[in-house]
Amino acid sequence: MGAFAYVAPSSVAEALAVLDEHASLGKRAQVLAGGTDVLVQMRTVDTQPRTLVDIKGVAETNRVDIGATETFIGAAIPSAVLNDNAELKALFPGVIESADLIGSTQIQGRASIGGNLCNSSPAGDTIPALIASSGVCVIAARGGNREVPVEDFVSGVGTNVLEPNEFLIGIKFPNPAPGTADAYLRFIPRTEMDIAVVGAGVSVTIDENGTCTAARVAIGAVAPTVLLVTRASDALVGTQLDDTALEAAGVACTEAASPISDKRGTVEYRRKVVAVLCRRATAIARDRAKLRVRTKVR
Amino acid sequence: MSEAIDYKVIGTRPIRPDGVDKVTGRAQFGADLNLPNMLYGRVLRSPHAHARLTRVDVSKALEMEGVYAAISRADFPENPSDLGKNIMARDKVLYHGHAVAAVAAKSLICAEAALALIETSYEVLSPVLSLDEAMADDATLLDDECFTKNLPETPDKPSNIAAVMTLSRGDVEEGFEQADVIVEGDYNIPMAHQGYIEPHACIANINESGQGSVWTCTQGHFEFRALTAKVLGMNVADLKFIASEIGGGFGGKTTIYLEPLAVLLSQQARRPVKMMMTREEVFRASGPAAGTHCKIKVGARNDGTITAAKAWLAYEAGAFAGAPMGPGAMAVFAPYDLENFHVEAFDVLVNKPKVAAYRAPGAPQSMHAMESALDELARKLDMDPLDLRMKNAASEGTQAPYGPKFPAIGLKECLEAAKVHPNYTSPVPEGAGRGVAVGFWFNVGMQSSAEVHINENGTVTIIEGNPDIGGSRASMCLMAAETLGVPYEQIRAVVGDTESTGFSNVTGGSRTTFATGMAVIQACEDIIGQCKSRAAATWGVDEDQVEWEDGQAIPSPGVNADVKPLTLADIAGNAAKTGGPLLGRASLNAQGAGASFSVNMTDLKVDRETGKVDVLSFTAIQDAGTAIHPAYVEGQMQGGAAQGLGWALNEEYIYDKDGVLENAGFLDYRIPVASDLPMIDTQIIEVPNPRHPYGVRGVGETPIVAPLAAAANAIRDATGVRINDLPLSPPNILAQLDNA
Amino acid sequence: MKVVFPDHLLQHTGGEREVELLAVNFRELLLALDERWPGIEEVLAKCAVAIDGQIYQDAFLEPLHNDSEIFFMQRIEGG
Amino acid sequence: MSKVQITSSINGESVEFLCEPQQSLMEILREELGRMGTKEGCATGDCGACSVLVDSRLVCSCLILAVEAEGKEITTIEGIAGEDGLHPIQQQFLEHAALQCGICTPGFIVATKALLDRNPDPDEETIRYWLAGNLCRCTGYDKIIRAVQGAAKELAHQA
Repeated sequence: MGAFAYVAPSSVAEALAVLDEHASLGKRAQVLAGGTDVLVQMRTVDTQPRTLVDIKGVAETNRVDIGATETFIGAAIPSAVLNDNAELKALFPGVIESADLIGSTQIQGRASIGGNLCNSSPAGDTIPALIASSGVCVIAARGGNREVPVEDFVSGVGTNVLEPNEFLIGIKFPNPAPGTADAYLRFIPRTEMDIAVVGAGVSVTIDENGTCTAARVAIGAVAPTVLLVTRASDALVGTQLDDTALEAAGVACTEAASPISDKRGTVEYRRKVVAVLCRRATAIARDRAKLRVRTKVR
Repeated sequence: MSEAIDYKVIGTRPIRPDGVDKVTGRAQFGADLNLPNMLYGRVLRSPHAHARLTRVDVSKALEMEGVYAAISRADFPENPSDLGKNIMARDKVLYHGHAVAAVAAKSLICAEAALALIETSYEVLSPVLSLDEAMADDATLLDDECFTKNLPETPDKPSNIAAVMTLSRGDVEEGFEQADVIVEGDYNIPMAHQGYIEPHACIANINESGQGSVWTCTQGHFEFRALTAKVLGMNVADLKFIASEIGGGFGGKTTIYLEPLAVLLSQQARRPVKMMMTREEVFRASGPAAGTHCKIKVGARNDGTITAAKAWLAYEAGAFAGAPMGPGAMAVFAPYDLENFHVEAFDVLVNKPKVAAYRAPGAPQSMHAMESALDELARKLDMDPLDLRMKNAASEGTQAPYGPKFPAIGLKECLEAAKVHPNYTSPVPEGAGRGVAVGFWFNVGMQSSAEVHINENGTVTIIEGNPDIGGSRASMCLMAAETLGVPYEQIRAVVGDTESTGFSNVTGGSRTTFATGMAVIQACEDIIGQCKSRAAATWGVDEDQVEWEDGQAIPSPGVNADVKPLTLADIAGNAAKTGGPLLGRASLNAQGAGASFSVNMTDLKVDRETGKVDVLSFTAIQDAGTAIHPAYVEGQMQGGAAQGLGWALNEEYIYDKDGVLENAGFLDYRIPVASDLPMIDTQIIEVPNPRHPYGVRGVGETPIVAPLAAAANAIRDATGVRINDLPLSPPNILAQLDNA
Repeated sequence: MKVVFPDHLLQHTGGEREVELLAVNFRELLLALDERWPGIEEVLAKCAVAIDGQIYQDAFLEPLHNDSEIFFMQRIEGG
Repeated sequence: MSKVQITSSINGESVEFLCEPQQSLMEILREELGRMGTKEGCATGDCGACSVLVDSRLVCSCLILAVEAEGKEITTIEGIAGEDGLHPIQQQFLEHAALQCGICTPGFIVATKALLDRNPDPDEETIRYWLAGNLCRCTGYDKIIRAVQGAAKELAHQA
């Protein structure tokens, strides 16, 4: 039986070399960021030895870079740090509130967007928000970085497109156009500490007349992977984002959902509540967007 | 309410004697002791809910480097009791997580690895997972030797119904005929766990001859010693049990799980063995509260007088007999003065962990059904729900449904207080609903011992045998201070081990402040008697010429002695000359614990689109008898309210079809978190218990009873829909609202 | 004095729910009952008893009066 | 298995220890270093009993590998009281009877310290949400929230 090992590379190249070496020898390596999922899994469902590759020492994974046209958020930054970044919060309130919803204060001291995404749970809180805001995964690979839209990153329950010798450096987003804002809501039975039973991330753009010109709606915990629901977007674009439009988007979400019944909720419950959250999140995004119609946030 | 007695220190709120150690991290709980040369023990648990255990062989694990002991059923005495079989599976495993073997190794990592080397084989049987399945005529049997107890004649074939119990008075059918209005309901509650934050943990250090000590987190180390000795066929005198600080129990730490394993492993390894359950093991393999199915029928006249009540109560015992159906049956109608009633209760085996006590065991489930039915009755009668209860309320002299006439009780006082409480008289917040319910628990006395040592400077050390879970050492010090007439700060209370003080039953049944308190008071009275005699000797007067007042000996009025009063410190300082150290003691079997009633009310708001419930307010009113330390009485009421609300709203054991618990962790076993609750208002009603020197009743259990129905009734009020089954989780609520 | 049995004990009393007896204390009462229904003492020893409204888990030495009311009941434990 | 040597600062004191790569900081604090004030309630980050500060940030020590503590400054419950005695938070927990069994208390006190260090005057809702990751099964939270409010007042008074 092998043993656990721990390495903490300090550069992208070093991290890739470690991963590559393990991949070529057929040895198991797992990337560690905040560890709030990895450590729990190591202790419960997957106790097998492996090398833990802690990427928190890689500078790029800890960088927040708010540029003229796009914003980059490092994969390993704890939610609590993101939440303290007022500029980021103003730009992508939905993304930051999704990060802020992961677990308790203690969990947020460690848990990262990158980890949440790479854990690839259908209920991952940040994923619908990242998709709604058109996030793109920046993946370190041997031949150089490659980019994958977040909606194409997760391939199934707990699986994603990362090769064994790759890792996620961060997510980049186009900065919101004038009249654009996002929002994220999730449903849990308590007020805190639960895994999403249903989640909905929405980003909308409205023009000076209040007409919706673009929309992205992503829903979580209602299918094996988080879904980008284009029919919900279609139901919103061209409308005033009034109750009828929101209702129609909700119905589209219910129709797109293919949930399971489990300890956290039933099929019927999830199908119903996903519509409610889509409506409510869209209303929040709309109200935020109205405040920004004439001003670009950056 | 009776007249207020002018106590000097009882009723004040001093800082508890164990407080500083607990806020600085010094207090030692079950897992907080490490001994030199110590090993770590781990348990191999059944992957099946119901199976014949055809083989278990630990020899390969024992060969592993770093492993010093390994045990299985072969290492235990023959003809085990149910408890013995629960500690270590014999011919069958009866729930997922049932212990089948254990190892002790040099590290946790090594012990964990050794478990993988234990060889087992099973012949899997179909699991029995619900009361309906278990009680069916053609049910798969957990135990072929289980013949229903308490029937007029022992049945000729075995079943999963371990016992039945009935209680009745009058003629219910005639009573229902007299009724103008009848309500009926059918209520289900799944198993729920006590959810103490500290997992079970212990260390055993046993020598070659089977003598040694066990450090453990327990609600009663004397009873743990007795149970452990019994399971292992050992002599209690060979085992010293030391109670660590205990991180919550709520009934769940009144029985043993790890201790016999640690003792055997330690004896085999000849080294100390520490065992700690993981949180997952706590959920899978310690005893939760029984799941229940209760049917209630109540009839009343138009004026609200209940003419008949009928209950059918089925309790899940888990793998072995012993669900609290008896107290559940005796409690269900206890608050009311009924002429005609009939109660039938069942103790039913299912392939789930053996249930353990949980705060007022049995009562929350049955009384949820009754208090829900009464809410419906009040609606049908168009009567205020508190008035309906007042109309039928038991009071002193009422014949309790379980037999005797009630002595002085405080139910009516609680109802009166509720009626004028702002949480009841204020308008119901927009969109919310208000629910009320009554709670009850018997409370018990039982055996306690206490010693009171007067130190050479007049300070006082109390040694008692009850682990302190919720501040009982502070209460003991208060009662001793009141009795001796010395300041609280001069007194320390210590929980002694099984070799340093006399036997005491568990800290449970709301008995500690009542019964152990009584022992402390008597021991203090013993000290006072001795002090009077020492003072008499010092002064050269007769003993009956000395009185004890405000912590000092004084000459009785009229006695002509020109002497200065002698304080406790004076007498202690001079003790060598007057007969040696001062030691008072008492041991007793306390009788006459007073029943405690409560009224709870809560305002809840329901999100009709998601089924989510917001708790806007909660008020707990309870007759506690005299509140010795009111802050800890309030704490019991608030904690019980939170647990009851958790059970009402989100807590439940969720099983898959194979009998595997799906939510064995605090992530999905959802106890209330701080942001789920409002401040919990409390009102202590003090109707003193005449059978206790200071009027103590017992407080800890009643508070969990009423919140279940109070919440259900509030949701009924908010939504117009009666939801009979708990928990009132969002999916359940939404489904019921849609069905309505 | 009046002695009352709960339903689950009726199998031991031949269905009799209530009897009148005389005894100066509980110990003597148990002996008297056992004389009437041999073997019942062992069963009753596992019960709690209410004497004139007060519940006793163990009443062995409690004094009784001619007008006492005695109810046998299941023992209560707690959490 | 090869153990790793780690150097951290625990409550201001430099501490060296050996650990397996998969061992949590909580396990090392308790089983190797004897810092038993940090409690284990779940080992999965759900109860907060093992809360510590790592470089001033509130985290669950069960969800950090001990190897990750290299070079970090760790504050545990044992480091909360000052040289002059109890910290006002500890004092307020005592005075408000904000503990019953006391197993969750160290975690609550460490978490409260982290809260009041960044927000000296939190409202009730802020306190409740900040402490949502600290489970208490005894108190119903009422007296804990009041103790935190009392501590905030006391600290403001001292400042």
